[in-house]
Amino acid sequence: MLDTDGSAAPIARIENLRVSFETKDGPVIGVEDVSFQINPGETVCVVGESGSGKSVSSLSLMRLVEFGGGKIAGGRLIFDRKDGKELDLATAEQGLMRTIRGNEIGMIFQEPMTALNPVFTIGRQLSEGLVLHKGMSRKQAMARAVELLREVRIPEPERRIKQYPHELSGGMRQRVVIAMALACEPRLLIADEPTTALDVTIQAEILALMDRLKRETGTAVMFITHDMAVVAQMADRVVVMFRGNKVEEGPVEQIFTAPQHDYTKALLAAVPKLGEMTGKPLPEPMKLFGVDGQKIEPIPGTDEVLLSVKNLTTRFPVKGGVMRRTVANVHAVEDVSFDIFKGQTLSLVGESGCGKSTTGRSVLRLVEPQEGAILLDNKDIMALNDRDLRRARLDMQMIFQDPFASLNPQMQLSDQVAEPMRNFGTLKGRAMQERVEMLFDRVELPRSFMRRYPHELSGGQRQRVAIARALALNPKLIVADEAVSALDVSVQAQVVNLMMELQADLGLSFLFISHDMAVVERVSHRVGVMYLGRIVEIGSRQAVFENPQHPYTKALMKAVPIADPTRRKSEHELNFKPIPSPIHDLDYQPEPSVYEKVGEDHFVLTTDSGY
Amino acid sequence: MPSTPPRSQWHEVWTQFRQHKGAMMGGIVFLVIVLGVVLGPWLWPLDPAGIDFRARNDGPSLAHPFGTDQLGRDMLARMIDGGRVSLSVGITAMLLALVLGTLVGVLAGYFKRLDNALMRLTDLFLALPLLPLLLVMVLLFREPLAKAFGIETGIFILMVTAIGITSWMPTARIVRGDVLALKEREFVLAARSIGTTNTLMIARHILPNVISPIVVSATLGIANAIITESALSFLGLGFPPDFPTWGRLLFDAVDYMQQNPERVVMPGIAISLTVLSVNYLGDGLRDALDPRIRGR
Amino acid sequence: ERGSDGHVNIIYWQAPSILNPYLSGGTKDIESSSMIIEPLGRFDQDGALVPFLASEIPTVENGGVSEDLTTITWTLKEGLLWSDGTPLTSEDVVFTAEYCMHPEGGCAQLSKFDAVESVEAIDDLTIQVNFKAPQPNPYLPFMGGQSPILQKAQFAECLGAAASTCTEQNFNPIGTGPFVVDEFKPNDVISMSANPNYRDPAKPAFATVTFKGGGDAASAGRAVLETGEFDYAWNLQLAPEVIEEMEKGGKGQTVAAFGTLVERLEMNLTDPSSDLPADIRATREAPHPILSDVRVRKALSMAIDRELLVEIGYGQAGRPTCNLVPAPARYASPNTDCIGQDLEGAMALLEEAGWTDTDGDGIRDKDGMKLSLLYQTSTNAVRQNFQDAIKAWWGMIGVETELRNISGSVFFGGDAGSPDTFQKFYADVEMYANNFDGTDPQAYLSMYRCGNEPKPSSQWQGENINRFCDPEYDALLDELAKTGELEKRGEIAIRLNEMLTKDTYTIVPLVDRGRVSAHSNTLGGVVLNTWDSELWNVADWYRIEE
Amino acid sequence: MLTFTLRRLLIAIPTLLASAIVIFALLQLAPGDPMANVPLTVPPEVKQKMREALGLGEPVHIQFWKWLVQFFWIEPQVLIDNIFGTSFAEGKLRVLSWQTRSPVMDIVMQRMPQTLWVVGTSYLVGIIIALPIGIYSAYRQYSVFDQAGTFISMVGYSVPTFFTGVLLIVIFSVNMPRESFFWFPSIYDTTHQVDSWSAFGFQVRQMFLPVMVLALYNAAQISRFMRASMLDNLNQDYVRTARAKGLGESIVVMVHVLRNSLIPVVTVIALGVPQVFGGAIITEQVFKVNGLGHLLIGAIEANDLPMVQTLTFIFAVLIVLFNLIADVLYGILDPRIRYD
Ligand SMILES: Nc1ncnc2c1ncn2[C@@H]1O[C@H](COP(=O)(O)OP(=O)(O)OP(=O)(O)O)[C@@H](O)[C@H]1O
Ligand SMILES: Nc1ncnc2c1ncn2[C@@H]1O[C@H](COP(=O)(O)OP(=O)(O)OP(=O)(O)O)[C@@H](O)[C@H]1O
Ligand SMILES: [Mg+2]
Ligand SMILES: [Mg+2]
Repeated sequence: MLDTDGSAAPIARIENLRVSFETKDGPVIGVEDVSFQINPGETVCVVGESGSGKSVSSLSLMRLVEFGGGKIAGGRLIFDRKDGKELDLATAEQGLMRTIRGNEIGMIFQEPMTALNPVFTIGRQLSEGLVLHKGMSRKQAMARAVELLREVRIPEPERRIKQYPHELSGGMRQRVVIAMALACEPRLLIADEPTTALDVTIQAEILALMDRLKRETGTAVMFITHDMAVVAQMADRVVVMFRGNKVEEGPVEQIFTAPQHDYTKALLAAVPKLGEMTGKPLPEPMKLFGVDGQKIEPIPGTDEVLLSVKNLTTRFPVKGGVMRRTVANVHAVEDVSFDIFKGQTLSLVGESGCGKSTTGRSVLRLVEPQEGAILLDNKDIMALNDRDLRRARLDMQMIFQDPFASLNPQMQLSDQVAEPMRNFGTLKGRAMQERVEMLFDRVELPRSFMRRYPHELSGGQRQRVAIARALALNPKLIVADEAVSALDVSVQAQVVNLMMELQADLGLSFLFISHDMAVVERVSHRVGVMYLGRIVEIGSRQAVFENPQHPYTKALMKAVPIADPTRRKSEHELNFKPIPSPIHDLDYQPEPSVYEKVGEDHFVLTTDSGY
Repeated sequence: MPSTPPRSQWHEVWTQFRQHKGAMMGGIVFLVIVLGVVLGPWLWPLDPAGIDFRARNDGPSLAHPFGTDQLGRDMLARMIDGGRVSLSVGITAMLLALVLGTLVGVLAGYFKRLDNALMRLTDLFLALPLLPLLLVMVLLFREPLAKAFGIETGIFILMVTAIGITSWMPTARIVRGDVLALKEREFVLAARSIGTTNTLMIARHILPNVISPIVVSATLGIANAIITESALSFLGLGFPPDFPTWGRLLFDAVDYMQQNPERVVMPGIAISLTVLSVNYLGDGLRDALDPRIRGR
Repeated sequence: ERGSDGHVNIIYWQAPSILNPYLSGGTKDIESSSMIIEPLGRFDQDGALVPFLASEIPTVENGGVSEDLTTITWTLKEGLLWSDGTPLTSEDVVFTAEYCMHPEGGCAQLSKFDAVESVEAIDDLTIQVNFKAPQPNPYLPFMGGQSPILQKAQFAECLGAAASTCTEQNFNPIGTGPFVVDEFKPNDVISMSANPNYRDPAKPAFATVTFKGGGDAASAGRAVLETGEFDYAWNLQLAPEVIEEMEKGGKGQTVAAFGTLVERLEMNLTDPSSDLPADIRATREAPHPILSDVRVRKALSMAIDRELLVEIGYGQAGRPTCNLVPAPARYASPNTDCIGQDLEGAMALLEEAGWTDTDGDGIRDKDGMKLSLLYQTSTNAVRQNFQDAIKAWWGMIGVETELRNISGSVFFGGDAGSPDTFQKFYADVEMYANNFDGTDPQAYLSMYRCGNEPKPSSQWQGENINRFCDPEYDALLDELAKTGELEKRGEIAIRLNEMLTKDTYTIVPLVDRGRVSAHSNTLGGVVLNTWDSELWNVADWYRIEE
Repeated sequence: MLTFTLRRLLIAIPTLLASAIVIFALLQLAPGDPMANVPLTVPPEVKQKMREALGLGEPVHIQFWKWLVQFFWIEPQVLIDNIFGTSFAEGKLRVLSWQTRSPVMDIVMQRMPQTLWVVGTSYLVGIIIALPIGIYSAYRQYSVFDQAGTFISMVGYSVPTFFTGVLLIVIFSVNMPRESFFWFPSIYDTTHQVDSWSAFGFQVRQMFLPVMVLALYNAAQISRFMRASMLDNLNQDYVRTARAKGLGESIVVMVHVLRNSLIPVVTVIALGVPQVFGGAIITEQVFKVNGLGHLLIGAIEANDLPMVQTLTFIFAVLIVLFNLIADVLYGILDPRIRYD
């Protein structure tokens, strides 16, 4: 950390920022009144309720809200240019802004899928800024791009650089966006939820990278996150936002130890901590702050198998050359087997890009697996024709990792949530309407949002729409792919409780894919750990969490950050292991997965997983 | 914040549409044109076929605001009369082509199995020489249709079908191209995961997202249909020669461009105005369907 | 002096597709090739015969035509050379006959050789044509633009079925005319230059010619009269006021001349109703329910104001006529009965025929049948104006008219499968124009012979479009064929003409259509000729210096 | 994609064969007769003889077979002969036009230059002006520029070329003094050889009017599709990302948005290219360019079936080819589109 003596001018100062949006229900205030400053070499973490205006504030700082229909209705955004002159960004010309954006201020966007241009290779998108601001040649920029990808821990960057965004996993995309923001070594880095899609090991490495950057180049970081553990690890100062206002600001220790505002208190109280469930065999709902008389009972589930997956294998072709021929395969899921019991939750954790989402999608046959058997309630999903498959989806739903991409941009939210019911005719008319309203209430979205369109929401709000949609049908199985990662901890707690409540009441089963180990610990009956397309360890949560056997599981557990600013992990605790790639030549023949039983309901992969 | 209950999406689109200045202007102009040609005979009771040899090739005057033609017929009355045919043929044929084109395009783009067959069919239709095709259609169907529906309706059906089935192909290809890209979007996958049937998928998720090229096709299609109608009439495939239509009035007037410029200008303006107003209506619809564009 | 006047531009809005008139009957082809290849004699602007390659026109008087009208003997001018420098001999003439008369050649001018028994070369310059029977009009072969002389040396390989594969010959015929082909782009343009071996060393005045084809009459007229890009434009079929406006351009002027082309209404004497079975429909077995009555036909004719029609449609290029054969004077009937419009008379006639308006809807009816007619013609601006005007007049006498226009290529196409050909005549009234080649109307009048009507058994081929049938008429035709005396021939022809028009109103002539062409002010020597190719005297054309 | 292309090329063969049959059947069915242009003075018997000389007497399937052989077997040989000076095709019967009795392919080749000069140029000009107009109109939706562009292109599209062509002639050929720089010929000289700069200058002048007319028409259509498609993409999130990189608006729009908007435009353009070879019937007629469009319409009017069949078939080949190119381009433009 650079020595920030008081005299150093802040690099950016937000004063009484106010941003409004025009919607058809009249103007909506995105940010009401926010002021704070960011000093050189400092990390300011912005936390707060989902939808409180964090992203909008950061977009305002880039003067990008205008392109999304917003308007900076008031306030000043003072930016300190390198030459020491101050500039009010709120009134700067777009031409001038162009020389600042990407160059002096870098931004990591919240939703990486939609933030990337689908028709350009990631290499192309990465090198663009370099060519522009750093005056590099195409070739140099490409070389630098490979380097950047390596820095953000993407395996086989030379190959990935030629891939298109849709061919990457959620976490990889996010890392591409990070690399893009870091490319020109900006003086101010705005990171909007940069690690939600990353597993804890990679998250730790990314955080370390940002930390190093800060130290070495004096980059100031505005870090928006919901993960209080990350805040504890990263922040110098914390700004807490609530409903479009800043409610509290202070050094990180102060916020954690002596929160002032009620909301901050609630927030901290809701933070799930790893190890809270130690000793408890069954998951139970979280204690909610400020709610009295909450019943907290463990959820036993049943031991009837609902979903049984055997030897699932899914591969994607890698195209190359002008004629775009298949040159290799991505072995996204390789010989994976697991069972999910009725009324229980199986969590999948693992490194980013190891095939979790693909597993989830394969189970619903949203991607066609190469091999394997999938039995849902003894129905052979693999054997179904299109019509029966559709019927079968009445029983299984998915919450997509990237909620924005999974919502139709032209449909009102209420319609999107009602759509599953319309599809299957489960409810009609008034009843359907009521259920939609109920779902909105349950995921903590105001009913006034029902008429909005996806782009008018914050990241967390969109995610809740996606959750509501998945719940609409009362399915038997929900594949929840990073379903709660974009939510602030208090809403997260409510949504997690909602899911568990439904599980208890209706016997829902979840395939819960998450990077947040604390949440996983809280919700799961059983846990599978994936690495490079295979499940390396699977068993009851208690067994896996309290007695991890596989080296990767151990490393994972060790990397989990702790929500306590006094217990920061230092960089040397991390072991940067080179990450093997799942891309293999066409003639590659993988070995089958063989497991060793190490305890009752606890299996460890003995086949070489690459770790 | 007031929580107005959500209304149907189409209601929503309609509200949005009504706020669109261009669309409203276009709508008004279009309505005026339609009303003009429908109510015109009452407002301007001159007989469009009334020949007056003393008043041949007159310029605009009070008695004949748009002048007269080479037989001394009142051009305004002929414009009104012709507008009915041009508009109804133009709009119906355009709709037919649009529906056909969109249907083929969406089916081909969405269902991989149908793609090849439908696109080869499109290629075939594109390759067919228009004139012989029309001649054959007329040969085979004019008399039966005239018998079944009466001469005018019969010919109307024939013309509309002829224009429709010979102009859907570009729309089909364009729509297909867009659908190919669209169906790989994640929200389509998401919609499939919530059990959206193919039909609903097309209706709810695909069609609203390919509306822009369809709208453009519609505007271009209407102009195309109006002109094609007159071309067909010259070949003797269309309406009887004493049926004025805008395209035909325009064609007839080209030779008189130097002495009676108003005779080319008027039908030209009528066609252009119609197309422009439909274009703005289309723009409005497009914008209304795009939730990101608002307030303009 | 030859070639001294540089370049001349000619535009025809129909483009020539071949330069061999024997393989195409099209006017554009005949006229364009007339600059290159020549017949023995031509018709001049008055329809008189003038020798071209022949030294004189053979007649009975000068002994060239035998007394019994079975032979005609032509003598070539001396010293004539083909454009390639070889001499023209009687062998070439004999060969030309052989070429056209070959049964597999598909010669378009075959009818000119119908009566020919044989053609012999008497010596190098003398040719004798023997007819099968006495031939009152022996000037069919080798006369006029349709029947020029081909070079034997060039076309020897092109007899019969091979005719159509001789592309080079058909596109670049070697001729005796004032110009030779430099380049022929079919259906587009011909580039020509002066024939170095042309018989008159002072002619042609132009060194080169561009003969452009394509477009439409309006743009051709514009190019000559308004922009001055071209020197000569053929056949401006445009409304008179449009031509007038173009002439204001001041770059050129129009010329008009009359021939035998008559725009007429043909009355269908048979029933074209689609309710009839296909083999009966529009045949003599089903008489027309309305038009069989001559009074109706006459009334329809009386309702028409022909002078107005001329004014609307043709201006200086038309004149009202009541005759099918309007010229030459010898054959033209003096009848002008039909010229004045007589609506009252027409109505009276209809009343008399029993057609009254019983239900007061303005349309006459009889026995529950409305006096309603379908009136068809080909697509053409003037014809549509005529349709509209005539429909209005007929409306005034209580006749309802439905109009139909059909693209010319279908209407005149003669496809037995199409319901829209003029031969099939699936309408009550139809309008088109027709004329005859040369100056003798015998073949023309013979078209209306009983049995010559289009019918299913003849694949709808036939020239008696109205399905007219009168034994008296046929007998008179036979007499005409036997009569050689011109005076007498004239009388018979006039009689025949009147039987079709004035007596029966089977054919209702409307307008005697002249030809209007335009030439630029700087082009001299143009003599418009409707009896032969318009370009018949192109050798005499010259540039007027301004 | 290679396999896709190969497969498509293979499928193209039966497709084209089917097209050939359908076209042939259509032409047979269509009313009309090659004797339509022969004057009425020629008697029916003679016409019948002429028909027979054209080979019309033969049964339909034999006619078709002959055409197939001539087109696919003999014409390629002629081509080879022309290129290598061999004589494979000597004495073999080529596809002959009924109007001109000359080989159809020769005439087609003769018409190619003026068609490509005029129609091709106009298409290029159309695209070149349409794309910027479409892009800018979308970028500044409802600006004055957009409104003007909309107006001009809608009027340009809805007013038929038979009118605009004559209008331009009246303005630039009739009313403009002949000496003026702005005087342009109203009649295209197909015999003109471009062999010097001044000849090139003349060529440009004589192309000017028809090219203008056609370009306006083409541009109108393409620019509308361009605009619509751009509008769909301008508000996407990745555009925001591109801006966040500090890219200039021109790059943001011209690279990021444009690439995503190209699919409909590529489709429209690919659809139009065969029509370039098909010529522009009305404009060619108005300016007497006498290109392929004129050839086709003339052949149809004269019922010159071998000519119509051959021309139409060539168009069919081009259509299949360019649609294939468009399909391949889709895959390149948008990597998400899969073809296997
Ligand atoms: N284009 C828009 N139109 C209307 N309202 C908008 C728009 N964009 C954002 N908002 C509203 O502005 C508020 C702030 O949104 P913002 O995206 O800043 O939230 P956030 O703090 O980033 O939340 P999250 O943590 O869920 O991402 C939200 O209530 C959102 O609904
Ligand atoms: N459509 C596709 N085409 C090609 N490769 C793909 C495609 N989808 C996924 N992959 C590859 O499959 C692998 C697994 O991806 P997946 O999305 O399942 O990872 P994940 O475990 O969900 O990771 P994350 O936690 O980062 O979301 C990755 O290497 C990815 O690049
Ligand atoms: Mg946000
Ligand atoms: Mg994932």
